[in-house]
Amino acid sequence: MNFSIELAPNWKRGLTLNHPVMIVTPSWDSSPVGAIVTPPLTARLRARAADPRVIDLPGGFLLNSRAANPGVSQFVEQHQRAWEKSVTPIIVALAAQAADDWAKLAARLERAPGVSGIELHLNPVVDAVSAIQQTRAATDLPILTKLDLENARAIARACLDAGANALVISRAPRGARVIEGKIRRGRMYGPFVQPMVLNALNEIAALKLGAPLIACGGIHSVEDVRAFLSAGADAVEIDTAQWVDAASVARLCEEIAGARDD
Amino acid sequence: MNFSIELAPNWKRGLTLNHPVMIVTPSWDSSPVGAIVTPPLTARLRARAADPRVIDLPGGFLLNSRAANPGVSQFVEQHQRAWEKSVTPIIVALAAQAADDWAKLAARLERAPGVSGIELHLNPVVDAVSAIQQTRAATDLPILTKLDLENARAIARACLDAGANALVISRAPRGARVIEGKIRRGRMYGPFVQPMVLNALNEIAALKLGAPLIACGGIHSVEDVRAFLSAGADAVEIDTAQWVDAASVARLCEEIAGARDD
Amino acid sequence: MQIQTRIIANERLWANIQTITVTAPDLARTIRPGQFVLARAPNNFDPYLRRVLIPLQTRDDQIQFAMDAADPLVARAYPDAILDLLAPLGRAIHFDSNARHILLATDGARIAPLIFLAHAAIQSGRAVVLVARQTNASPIFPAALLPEEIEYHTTNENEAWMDADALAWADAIYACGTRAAYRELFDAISHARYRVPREFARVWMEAAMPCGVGECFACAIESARGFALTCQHGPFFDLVDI
Amino acid sequence: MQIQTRIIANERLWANIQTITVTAPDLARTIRPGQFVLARAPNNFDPYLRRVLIPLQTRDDQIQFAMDAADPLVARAYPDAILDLLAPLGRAIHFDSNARHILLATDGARIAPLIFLAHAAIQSGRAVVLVARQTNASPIFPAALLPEEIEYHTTNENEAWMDADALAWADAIYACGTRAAYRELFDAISHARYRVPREFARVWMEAAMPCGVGECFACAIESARGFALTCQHGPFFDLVDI
Ligand SMILES: Cc1cc2nc3c(=O)[nH]c(=O)nc-3n(C[C@H](O)[C@H](O)[C@H](O)COP(=O)(O)OP(=O)(O)OC[C@H]3O[C@@H](n4cnc5c(N)ncnc54)[C@H](O)[C@@H]3O)c2cc1C
Ligand SMILES: Cc1cc2nc3c(=O)[nH]c(=O)nc-3n(C[C@H](O)[C@H](O)[C@H](O)COP(=O)(O)OP(=O)(O)OC[C@H]3O[C@@H](n4cnc5c(N)ncnc54)[C@H](O)[C@@H]3O)c2cc1C
Ligand SMILES: Cc1cc2nc3c(=O)[nH]c(=O)nc-3n(C[C@H](O)[C@H](O)[C@H](O)COP(=O)(O)O)c2cc1C
Ligand SMILES: Cc1cc2nc3c(=O)[nH]c(=O)nc-3n(C[C@H](O)[C@H](O)[C@H](O)COP(=O)(O)O)c2cc1C
Ligand code: FES
Ligand code: FES
Repeated sequence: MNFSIELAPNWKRGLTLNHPVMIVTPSWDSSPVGAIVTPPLTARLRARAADPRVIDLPGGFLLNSRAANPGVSQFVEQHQRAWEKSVTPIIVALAAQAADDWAKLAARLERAPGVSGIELHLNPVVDAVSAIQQTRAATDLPILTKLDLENARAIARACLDAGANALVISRAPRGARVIEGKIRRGRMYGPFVQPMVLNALNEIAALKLGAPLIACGGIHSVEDVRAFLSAGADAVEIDTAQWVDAASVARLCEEIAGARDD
Repeated sequence: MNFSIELAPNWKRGLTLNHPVMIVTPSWDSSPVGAIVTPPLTARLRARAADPRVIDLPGGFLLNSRAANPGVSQFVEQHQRAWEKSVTPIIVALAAQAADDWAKLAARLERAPGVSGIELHLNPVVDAVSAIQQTRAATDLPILTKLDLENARAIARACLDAGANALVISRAPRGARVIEGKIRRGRMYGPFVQPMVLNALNEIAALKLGAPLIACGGIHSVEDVRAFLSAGADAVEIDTAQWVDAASVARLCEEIAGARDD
Repeated sequence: MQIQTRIIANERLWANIQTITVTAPDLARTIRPGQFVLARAPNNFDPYLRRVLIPLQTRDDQIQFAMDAADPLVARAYPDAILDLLAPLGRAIHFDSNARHILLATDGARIAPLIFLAHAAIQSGRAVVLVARQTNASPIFPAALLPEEIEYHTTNENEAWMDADALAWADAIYACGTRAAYRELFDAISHARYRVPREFARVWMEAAMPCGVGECFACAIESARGFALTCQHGPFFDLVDI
Repeated sequence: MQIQTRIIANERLWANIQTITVTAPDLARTIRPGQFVLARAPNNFDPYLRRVLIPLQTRDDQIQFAMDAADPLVARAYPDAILDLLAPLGRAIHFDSNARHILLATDGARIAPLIFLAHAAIQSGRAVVLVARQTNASPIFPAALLPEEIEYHTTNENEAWMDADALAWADAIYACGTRAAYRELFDAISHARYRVPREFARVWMEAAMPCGVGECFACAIESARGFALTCQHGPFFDLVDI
């Protein structure tokens, strides 16, 4: 039996996963993953944040959010060879530096070979509807929208109405610490995030919006994956867990892939 | 020098703290605390939640939120002797079981000797303005309102306009876990909560609403207290840290009290 | 009382019961059967909450505690490390001077709270019978790990937990098991002795106890006498109140 | 490569430098100066992120690493426990065969990355001079803890980090210090040798490295050659690129 998962049902271009575990990574991944999601790319190179960028917490960490990336074009050029050959769907994540970036970013991916979908990183200060409409006008690629915990439930339906094919719940929660007298803002990663995401995802599932839901945040184990699937998620995204225990994430993928193949 | 802190400035009944550390406890506390805040009491006895009530997390825990309390009248009767003699201000926290509970709860405290203030536990599904107006109509006691992270910034000004004297940022974030196939909802406690609270508090401080701000969530050390004061808090509330290290919370109070007395 | 103790040993006793031995002179003198301690490794928040440790025996300055072997604290409690204890917590058991025959009963693996009690009963010259019923989930506690003065009976899931003779013999009963087992015990006593007198049978109520000192109300139970806290009014409760 | 190693020892070396020794036969053979490992205690999320460990020396199957004594992992790395390593990470240093005079320089307490390098240089028959400048924050590393083949010079904050003679003597320089110290080094070399040749001086860039494998970009630095990652292109970078 093979439960394939469709993240863009009823859309002209499908986005079909062999199994529900999506891995966020800028590099290639040889384990049997359902899809690969890139780090969010911006139109132009994004310089690194001031130090300290990583602030330890018990059970996780705070990462100064102005994370660096080389810009969408350089990143695409560097990876398109691998992407063309990939049987695993590649989903490129995008973040805007200006309100009208979205169309440009989407257009750049429309001509990139091997890209199967787009993930938009929104936040409560971004006009989500406009971002999705711009992207939709520029590409037929399936669009996932990754939302913040604080307003995910409030804007979920509007995102779908604007043309998103699926919702990712959620971006990492925002936090801040005072370090040497200065406020350092960032987003928060680690297992403690997970119950907040599960609660929000389950509440959004109860809205029965009819679109696939992808859970993201603090997932570390097969039990975590199963908990999210039982709480209403169609798929999950895993990022941070790879940093602390890549071997166990690989095992997790194999176990989930195996269960699907039985 | 003695920096006393006024939590109800320009109001007919003041609420003056000797120092900015408020401790949440249902029992008496002999350390030099700025104020004692009770657990939130409801109009009628509130039965315990189903098991499991406490779910461990790395860096904290999820507590099934339907926490038990004996009801406001029994609690007040049990403690009023101690409260009458207390030089430390006693703030009674209240939560509603029905939309029109607030006036009754406030009226019960209006005639309780030794009560210096009220803390209302609101949440996004409660009509905050109505809750505060009901309370205000029933008592002249200073009113603190404890808000959820998700909507604190959005409703902060409306709470003050409705008659609140100060804001407590924030209630513990909501989360859920799947335990033996069932979704268990609750609120989350531990040091990981703190950066989320600090970020929200600092953003609310930037609104310059002119009312005292009390930080609450994940505070464990003197450094934490100082960080919140520097980020815009006038006072802080500490609860969970007492469970894991009561001795260090007592030391923290002494150190803050000492610094204020210098 | 919050005290810093040094860990002497961390060993598996049997099945999923781990033992942790610490040096704590004052506590070793004052802790009583029925009481427990809450422990945490200092400077570490994983696990965050304190864990319940149940005393098994004391020797000179040392106390040996039992805890769940699967608990993450076990991996942190290595010899020579510091363990931060909140202790003693809970209500101590005092034997009535007329109670010469002590019947202890366990259903499944939850035997730890009875062992310290057994030592105390034996030391005060009382006769002790322990009845252990094997469940699906757990084998029988090995007799070799018990003081030899105890008369040890075992039964299995298809049999009654305690027979009428044992119940008739006993001056006081202390039991560890599930709520269902306590109901069964209540019925058995009613049957054997016609009524269940107050202060005759006491049962250990299992509960998560995050604070241990009546602050968090997370251990609240509904007792026949109203709102009660396991950490303060228990963990042993009078069977008639449950 | 993610490997499970057993901890042999956990000792304070000096000041805030802690050493952790593990058994790791393959790694002990393959790890090279310039490289590092990321470590965590399995089954514990406090601390959550892996920590940077810097090799000091290898002996048979064992490797001794240095780490910050204040790091919470130190309390978790007790003898006999398992340490989960991601290793080897970072770019290895290979001495140019013409480079016979190796000048090592440290400003303050950051000396660990130079020690393994010193051992390798000495073993390959090179002459090694180490210059340590005392800062307000840190005293001078004790000579007794260094291989005796090293010629050891110390200076203080009011003096130049390296004098022109040392710079003229050196075929290659490896330095550990602050960015300000690296600027000073750049100026001193320019002054002493008129220009700073590529592949002459390499400096250790301190950075938080959460993933170690180029995935998180948290260790990104702006190098003269563009977007670079400390964990992949460093931690030793060519001074002319910084
Ligand atoms: C390797 C790598 C992997 C990465 N992976 C991811 C990833 O998987 N997912 C991801 O999201 N990012 C990731 N990033 C980070 C990414 O590059 C961007 O930093 C990220 O998308 C944030 O973009 P943003 O502008 O929406 O920033 P935000 O973090 O949303 O913040 C930008 C600004 O908006 C404001 N803001 C945002 N939300 C609010 C609010 N609720 N209230 C008030 N103000 C607000 C803040 O003031 C902030 O300064 C990654 C980066 C790299 C290099
Ligand atoms: C010793 C003790 C100490 C305590 N200390 C405190 C304390 O200091 N502070 C405290 O707040 N409580 C405390 N409690 C718990 C308290 O008794 C109540 O459980 C608490 O106030 C929650 O009340 P609530 O009805 O607002 O519940 P909530 O936890 O807010 O939830 C009630 C219901 O409202 C719904 N809801 C709430 N928010 C949302 C949302 N954003 N979206 C959708 N649905 C929502 C949920 O479905 C939930 O079922 C304590 C209890 C005890 C016994
Ligand atoms: C290195 C790294 C940097 C990230 N930076 C950001 C960021 O700046 N803003 C953001 O919203 N999410 C960021 N993320 C978010 C992740 O993709 C994902 O949403 C998040 O990590 C939650 O899932 P996880 O717990 O599996 O990592 C980052 C993740 C990683 C690993
Ligand atoms: C035992 C206990 C139960 C609590 N129950 C709830 C609750 O059900 N709902 C809630 O919003 N806050 C609850 N709180 C919240 C606290 O008063 C306080 O807002 C929170 O603990 C954050 O501060 P802290 O990190 O210092 O504990 C509870 C706190 C404790 C200690
Ligand atoms: S354990 Fe907290 S009240 Fe009993
Ligand atoms: S440490 Fe993650 S990219 Fe370098």
